[in-house]
Amino acid sequence: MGALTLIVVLPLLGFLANGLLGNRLGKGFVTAVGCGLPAIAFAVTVKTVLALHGANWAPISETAYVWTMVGQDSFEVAFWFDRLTAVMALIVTGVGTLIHVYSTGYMHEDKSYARYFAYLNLFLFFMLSLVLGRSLLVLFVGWEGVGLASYLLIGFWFGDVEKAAAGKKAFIANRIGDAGFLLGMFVLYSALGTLDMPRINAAFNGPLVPAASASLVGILLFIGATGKSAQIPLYVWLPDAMAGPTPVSALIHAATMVTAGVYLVARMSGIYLHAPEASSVIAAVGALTALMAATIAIAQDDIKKVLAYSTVSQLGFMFVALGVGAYGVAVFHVYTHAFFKACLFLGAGSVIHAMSGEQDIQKMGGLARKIPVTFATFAVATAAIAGIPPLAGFFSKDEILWYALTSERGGSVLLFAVMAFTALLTAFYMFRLLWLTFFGKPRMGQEIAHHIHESPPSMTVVLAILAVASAVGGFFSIPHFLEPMLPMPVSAESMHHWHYWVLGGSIAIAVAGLAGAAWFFAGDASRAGAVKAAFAGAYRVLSNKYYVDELYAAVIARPLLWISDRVFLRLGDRLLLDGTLNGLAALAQRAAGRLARVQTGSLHKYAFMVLAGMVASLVWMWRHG
Amino acid sequence: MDKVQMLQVLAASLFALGLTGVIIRRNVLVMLMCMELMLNGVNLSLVTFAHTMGSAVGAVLVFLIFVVATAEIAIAIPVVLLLVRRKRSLDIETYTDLKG
Amino acid sequence: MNFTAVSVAMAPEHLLLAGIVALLVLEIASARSRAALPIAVIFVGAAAVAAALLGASGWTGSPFPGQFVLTPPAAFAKALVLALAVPVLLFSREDFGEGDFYPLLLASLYGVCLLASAQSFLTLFLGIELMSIPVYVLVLLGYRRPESAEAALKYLVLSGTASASFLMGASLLYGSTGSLGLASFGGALASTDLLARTAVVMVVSAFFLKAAIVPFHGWAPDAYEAASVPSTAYMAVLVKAGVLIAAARVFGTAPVAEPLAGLIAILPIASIVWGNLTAMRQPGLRRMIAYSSIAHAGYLFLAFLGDGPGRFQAVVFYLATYGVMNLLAFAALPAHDDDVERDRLENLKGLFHTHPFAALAIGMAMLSLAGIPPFPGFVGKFLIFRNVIAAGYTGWAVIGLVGSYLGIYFYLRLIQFMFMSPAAAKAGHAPSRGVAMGASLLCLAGSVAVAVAPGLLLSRL
Amino acid sequence: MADSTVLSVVLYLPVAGMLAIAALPAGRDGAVRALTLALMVAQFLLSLVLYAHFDPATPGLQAATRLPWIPAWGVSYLIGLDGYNILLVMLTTFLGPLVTAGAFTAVTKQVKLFYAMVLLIQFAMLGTFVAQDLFLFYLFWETMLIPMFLLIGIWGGERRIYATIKFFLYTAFGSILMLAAVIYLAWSLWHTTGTASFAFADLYRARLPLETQQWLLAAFALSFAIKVPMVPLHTWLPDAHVEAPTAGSVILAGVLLKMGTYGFMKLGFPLFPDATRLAVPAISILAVVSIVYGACLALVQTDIKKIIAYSSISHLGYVMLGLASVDLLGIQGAIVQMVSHGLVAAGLFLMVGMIYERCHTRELAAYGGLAKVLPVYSVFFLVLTLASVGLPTTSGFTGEFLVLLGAFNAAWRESAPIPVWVAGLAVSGVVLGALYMLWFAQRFLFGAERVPHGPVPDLDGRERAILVILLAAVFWLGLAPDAAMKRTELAAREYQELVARRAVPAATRLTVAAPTEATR
Amino acid sequence: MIRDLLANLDTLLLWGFAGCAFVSAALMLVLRQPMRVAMALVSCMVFLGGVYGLLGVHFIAAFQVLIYVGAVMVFMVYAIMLLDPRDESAGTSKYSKLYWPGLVGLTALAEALAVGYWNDLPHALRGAAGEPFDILRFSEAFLSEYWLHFELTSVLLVAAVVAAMAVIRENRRHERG
Repeated sequence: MGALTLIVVLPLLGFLANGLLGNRLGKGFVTAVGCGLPAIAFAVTVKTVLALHGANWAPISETAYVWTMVGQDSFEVAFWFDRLTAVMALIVTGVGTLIHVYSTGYMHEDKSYARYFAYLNLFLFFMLSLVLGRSLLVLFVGWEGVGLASYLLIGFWFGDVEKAAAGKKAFIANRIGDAGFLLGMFVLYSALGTLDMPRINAAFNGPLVPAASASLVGILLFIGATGKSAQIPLYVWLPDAMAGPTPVSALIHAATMVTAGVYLVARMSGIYLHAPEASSVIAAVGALTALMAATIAIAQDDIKKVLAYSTVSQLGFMFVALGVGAYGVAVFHVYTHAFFKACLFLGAGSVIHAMSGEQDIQKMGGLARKIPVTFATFAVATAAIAGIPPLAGFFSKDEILWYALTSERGGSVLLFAVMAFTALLTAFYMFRLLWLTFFGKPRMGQEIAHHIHESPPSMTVVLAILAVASAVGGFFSIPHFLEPMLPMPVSAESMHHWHYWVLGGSIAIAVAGLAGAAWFFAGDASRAGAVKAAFAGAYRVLSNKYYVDELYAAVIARPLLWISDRVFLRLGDRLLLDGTLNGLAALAQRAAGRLARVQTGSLHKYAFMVLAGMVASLVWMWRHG
Repeated sequence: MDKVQMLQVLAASLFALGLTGVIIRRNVLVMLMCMELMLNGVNLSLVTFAHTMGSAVGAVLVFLIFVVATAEIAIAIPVVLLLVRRKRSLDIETYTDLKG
Repeated sequence: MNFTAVSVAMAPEHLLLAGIVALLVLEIASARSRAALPIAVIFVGAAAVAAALLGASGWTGSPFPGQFVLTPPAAFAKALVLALAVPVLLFSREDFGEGDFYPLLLASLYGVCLLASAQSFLTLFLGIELMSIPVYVLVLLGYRRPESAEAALKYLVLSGTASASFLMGASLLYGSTGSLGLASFGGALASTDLLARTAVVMVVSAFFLKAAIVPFHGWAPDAYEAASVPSTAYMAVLVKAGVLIAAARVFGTAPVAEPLAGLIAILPIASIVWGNLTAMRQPGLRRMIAYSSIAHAGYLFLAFLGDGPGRFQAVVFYLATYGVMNLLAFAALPAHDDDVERDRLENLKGLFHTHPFAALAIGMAMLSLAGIPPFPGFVGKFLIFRNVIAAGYTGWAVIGLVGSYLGIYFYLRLIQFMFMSPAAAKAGHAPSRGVAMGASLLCLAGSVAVAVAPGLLLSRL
Repeated sequence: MADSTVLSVVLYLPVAGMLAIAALPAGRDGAVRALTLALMVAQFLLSLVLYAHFDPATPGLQAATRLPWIPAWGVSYLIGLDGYNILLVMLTTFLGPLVTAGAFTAVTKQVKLFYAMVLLIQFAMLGTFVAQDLFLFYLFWETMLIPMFLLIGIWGGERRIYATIKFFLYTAFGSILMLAAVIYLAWSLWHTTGTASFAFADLYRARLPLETQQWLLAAFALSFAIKVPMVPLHTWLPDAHVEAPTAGSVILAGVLLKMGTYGFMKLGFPLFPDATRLAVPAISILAVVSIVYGACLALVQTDIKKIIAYSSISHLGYVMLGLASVDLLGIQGAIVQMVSHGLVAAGLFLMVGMIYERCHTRELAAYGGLAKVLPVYSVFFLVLTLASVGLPTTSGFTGEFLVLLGAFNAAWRESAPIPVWVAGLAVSGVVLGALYMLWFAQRFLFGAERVPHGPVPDLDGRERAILVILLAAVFWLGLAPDAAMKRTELAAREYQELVARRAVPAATRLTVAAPTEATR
Repeated sequence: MIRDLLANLDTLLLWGFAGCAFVSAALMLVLRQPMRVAMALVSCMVFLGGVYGLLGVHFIAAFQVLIYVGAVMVFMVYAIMLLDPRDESAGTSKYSKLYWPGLVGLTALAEALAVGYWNDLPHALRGAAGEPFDILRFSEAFLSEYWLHFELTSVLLVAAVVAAMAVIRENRRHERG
């Protein structure tokens, strides 16, 4: 078994071991397997990256086995390791391992400890298939698989109807995206006869133009990405997905799975390079999503919801980068985002842990002193996401803003303006979160306040590591690293002199956001209350998330059910089809009754029938044959 | 209308009259006699043809019909007897217990 | 006249005659004897074996030229009919331990055998009458219910009408062709003059009447219902067989052309539809089988549309499959003190719980009659519709098949009653008894044989 | 033992079993169960030999037995394995023991008859698959109805009589017209080529005018489409499923429904290629309508079994789409989808049966939160649900994916036999499938605990064993379908070639006009 | 004149007998009393016998009168005398509800049958009386060529006797209860 296969399979073994035997062998075993195997996978990944480096970054390919051969068409389970894979695989295994470790503390009390780790390992398995897969098919397997793991983990505490429903919602939203993805794959396959990604990219960049329209394929694949990466219109599942255990939110719904869409587009950049229309759509959707989610995040009070909308918003940033052709930058943001968002979520987990499960930030406050490690790490991560230099988020976000303005592949002032405004909002709501949680007067009840305590080392150590990564991660320039395979878009010549203005602007935005939040929420947050009261209508719209869920229910879900029930079931099946059948049966019965009444028992009648039959036959026979 | 034609028409008429009698007469015994009438029509037809062709086979059949008709009547009469025992009626319309 | 030839050719008939004589002697010698059944079975069995041997030996001959001819297919048809009579005799034990049942049945069988060999209208007429006259009495024999006599009378009168019609046709044919040989009928089929056509109609009407084709079917449900179970079985299977064999003899191998083809398609199809629909609402098994047999007569007559050479084969084969399964149903029907209650469908509810073997046997019989594979009824139906389609009457075949579809329901209904309902509270059927059981096993064996190796029988007809 | 002998043994073991059961004295229910299970297991093991010996590289029949049967009509007794039926035969023998074991506790009345019927239907189903002679095929095809009629009618639910008669009459109607077509077809073969034969291989050689092909295809298609069932001929299925006992549902969903699609693949389409090519757009549209309509209806059901029943309609729509695509991928996908649906739907029905045995209701609203109370049950159920949804690594994915891929290939071709929008719409089934199955699973497994007649025990060893075996097959086909698909590939190619060929006699097209009018 | 008449006397008589037979037959449908109907049938048969005689088939005429009228009608008359007194249905209509349909049917059937002879009676047959045959030829044929039927009729008669006996036995059983 090759190294690549090993990376993928290791977590699977963990899933099988914990899933089948976990309950019998005890927590020690579960922990060892659950954390150990991802750690080994991480180690193997590092080793592979080193090997890749040694081989002068020539991609490694490895075929595990042939899934099926149909005629000449071979569908192989094959893995591929290049620079992009290296980045993603390191994030997945690295952050993944950390979150596993964190979970040993967070989930310590849970009855379904083994099940939890089994699911988490399952997720890693699928995520690694997604990242390492060489063909779209394997990628799709991972793609669907992470959706499954996400479904299982969101609904982990399934006793609660809402949590189970959230899992279902996530799965179905993902499925809608997957349908688009499938369509994209089918079109590609029909046109090119292969699902092998390197070959597809090569085909689109080759001399012969493929039969399929790159824009069509691009948009279809992007539909898939909107599902997984929570973009308009399919983003609605992600905030609800926070119903799962917090480490799950950190790993799946912030650091790794939701970035799969970004990865997909970056991976298929060969197509998007030839699909300007699709790219424009991506940029527009990304910008809109980023803005919309950021505005919603301002008005949320649930700590995880805020982070969730911030995730959606950040994903929007990444898609803007993809839309303007800065694929490396998008991956860069994935990379930095993985650190700080994981850190934020885990920090939030630590807060919730401390607050005995309370998630409403309006009922927190003044926690900074009580849980200092959590506070420190949370603060670093918040600064990173807000784009305070020289933290990681600053670098990636700055580059996104730059290319949004200048890229010759769709950069524009409008795009830049929207993104800059969104960045401002980001800084604002993140600092709002920080302020309401850690500063000001404690607003929780006595009982809870009494119980507040710092988390165990297994959690705080992880937080610290992630905080450090969030702080210094930005110095490793991913775009530069990826440039040999994902070249940067050309910046418009005329814009070059704006470079430092943009740089300064983004710093100013971050600081302005910080200051604004500090001003509004200082003390008893009375200023914020006043604004809230002044714009009550707008606030209601925002806190209700623009009523999008309600809109979907009214426009899609209810009509679908209505048609299925009234038209298909009642009218179609029962009335038309069964009605016709039962009607025919009744007709036959009635005819039988009529015919039976002919048989009156009267010999006269029988004889007359004979006579009539004879006469009719004779007359019939006069016809000339 | 020549002789043979006339006799054939008569034969057909007797046949039809017989069948009609079965249909319209209610008395069982009359019905039985009407059956005989039908056979008489057949006989006439056969004899006429046998006569015109000078072949004996038609006459042989007529002879067989005599025998068979007698046999049928011989069975029919006791059956009617059985019937009348029960219902005390020769009216066939009263014998409609079997139907449906 | 070659007496050897006569005694060989007519061996089955003579064995039957010997049986009749033996039974009469027995009756004179001792008023009540249990030996009647074995004697009847032995003679009928011997006749069947003789016929089968004659057929197997390939003996062909016409001891009475132009009147009586024996060919291997005819011999096999006789063997088949006689073999079918054996179970009837066996399960008649419940109803007729002694008495006139056996000589009458043998006499009637004599007529059926005669029909298979008839070569002239004279022989055919005598065969039909010989077959029918004892049956009028069989209908009321035992006189278990007052309606029997009514049924017998209806049968007698309408049957007499059929005879008259048949003779009228024969007479007109005689006038048209100067012959009373059956071959003249084949010629008349192709003739366009009205006399011949009229003759054909009268003959065909007679067969329709005897076989109970709509609208000539009035007598059948009443007669079948009122007769005792063995008599009904005999009528439904053997009398029908006799009539159809006679019709097949009359039609010979001559092709059927318009307008007769239309008549032979429309009325049988009407019978199929009428019989199948009306059977749905019947409360008793015998009456239901009566309507079913009206439908089956329809299938049988459709076979006459097929090309001539295959006609006799198709008819006889269908009769074999139809007969054996019909007899199975009657043989398996458990005995009961009250003849009317015996076959009321209400009383058959839950029969599987009390008489599992009987229920299974009747169920199989019903499915076979419905033409559901793998039961032999299907093969028979297949053969008939194959011939009809091969003759080019695809449209009629399709209509006929759809008509046959209508019949499935009432067969299923009986199965539903027997298997899917709780046992009727006061059914009161007696436990299945040895001889009747033997009869059903015989039928079962026969039907398995026909289903597994239909080719064996087909190749001999 | 030669393979042909093994095949005969596999085919006739159930008959022997029936006779043996009949010979057992009454009241020995335990012995009946054990005997049936032993026979079924033996049958499956023997069929494994056939599977192992099956040579994927040999075209045509393997392990064939040919005997003259009714020489006068050209009917022969011809059975054998080929790429078309090998997987379905395996599916049938595989499900046999599971059905048998699954009914151990569920069926307590008339046990002898029950297992006799299970064996009979096993025989008939296997016979239908291995028959290579149209007459024989029809014989087995119809024979299937009888045991199923009794299974539903005797051991079914409240409205069992209505359901079973509807089932029988519905399917019998198609069969009647098919019978006419069978006869006509064989006659035409004899008429045009002088060959009196019902063997499939010979019938493929019949050269029929286009109009005749269309009529015959219509008759065959009606019969097969009812069996599949394709919308709008499907209303018998929900009733039959709901009222059938578990074993009946499992057999119905597991194998019986495949008869229709198998019929299309083996007979309907290849026999009448010219008509088929004309009909492909219509067939594909109907297939997609089935997918969507079935899924929508599954969405609004309140009876657990009905949900699965309608999901079957939807899933078999994929099979039809794959067959209509006449694309190698699509055909292979259709075959896999048949097997996959056989496994998954069978599993789901088994599980519904298990819960019904415990709680005595199939009303979805009565249940909730089973995952807490019956964790093992829930895990199995969830996995089967996901397999039904077509999640990758399960067999459902292999089938659906390949079918859709094939459909797109067909839609993308120059002549475009399948409209692109149809192929596109088919993908919506993926979403709808997830919608109803997850909605179902959520209401059933999650949320507040509601267990009618609870508390009830979780799955016992027997039930777990059944499900583990089933799931092993599901994952095997999802993860490594190649070995199985190798065996069907030549058949899929043959199907493709048969449907692609021109069978209209060019010269005789006008002269040999078959009589199709009602009278002549 | 008289010679002409005498020459055509055969024909006239034939027509006369035929007409009388027809009238007698028609009367059968009209007369109420079964005994009178029987008498009408007898007269019809006798007239037909006359026709046969005129056609030269004397022995059939004789059989007709002797056997047919003798045997059959004796049966009938016996039955009428036995049963008629027991009939309590007297007073009801003598016709069934199908009176008019029956009459329509009568005309239809008679015409439908007659259509057959009207045009297509082979010309060789029309009025061309062939060699009349006598009892000798008939007996010869009957006892040689049709010997089979002789046997068959005897079987038939045996069967009929057994059958009749059986019915009578049922009658007796019925009487006993």
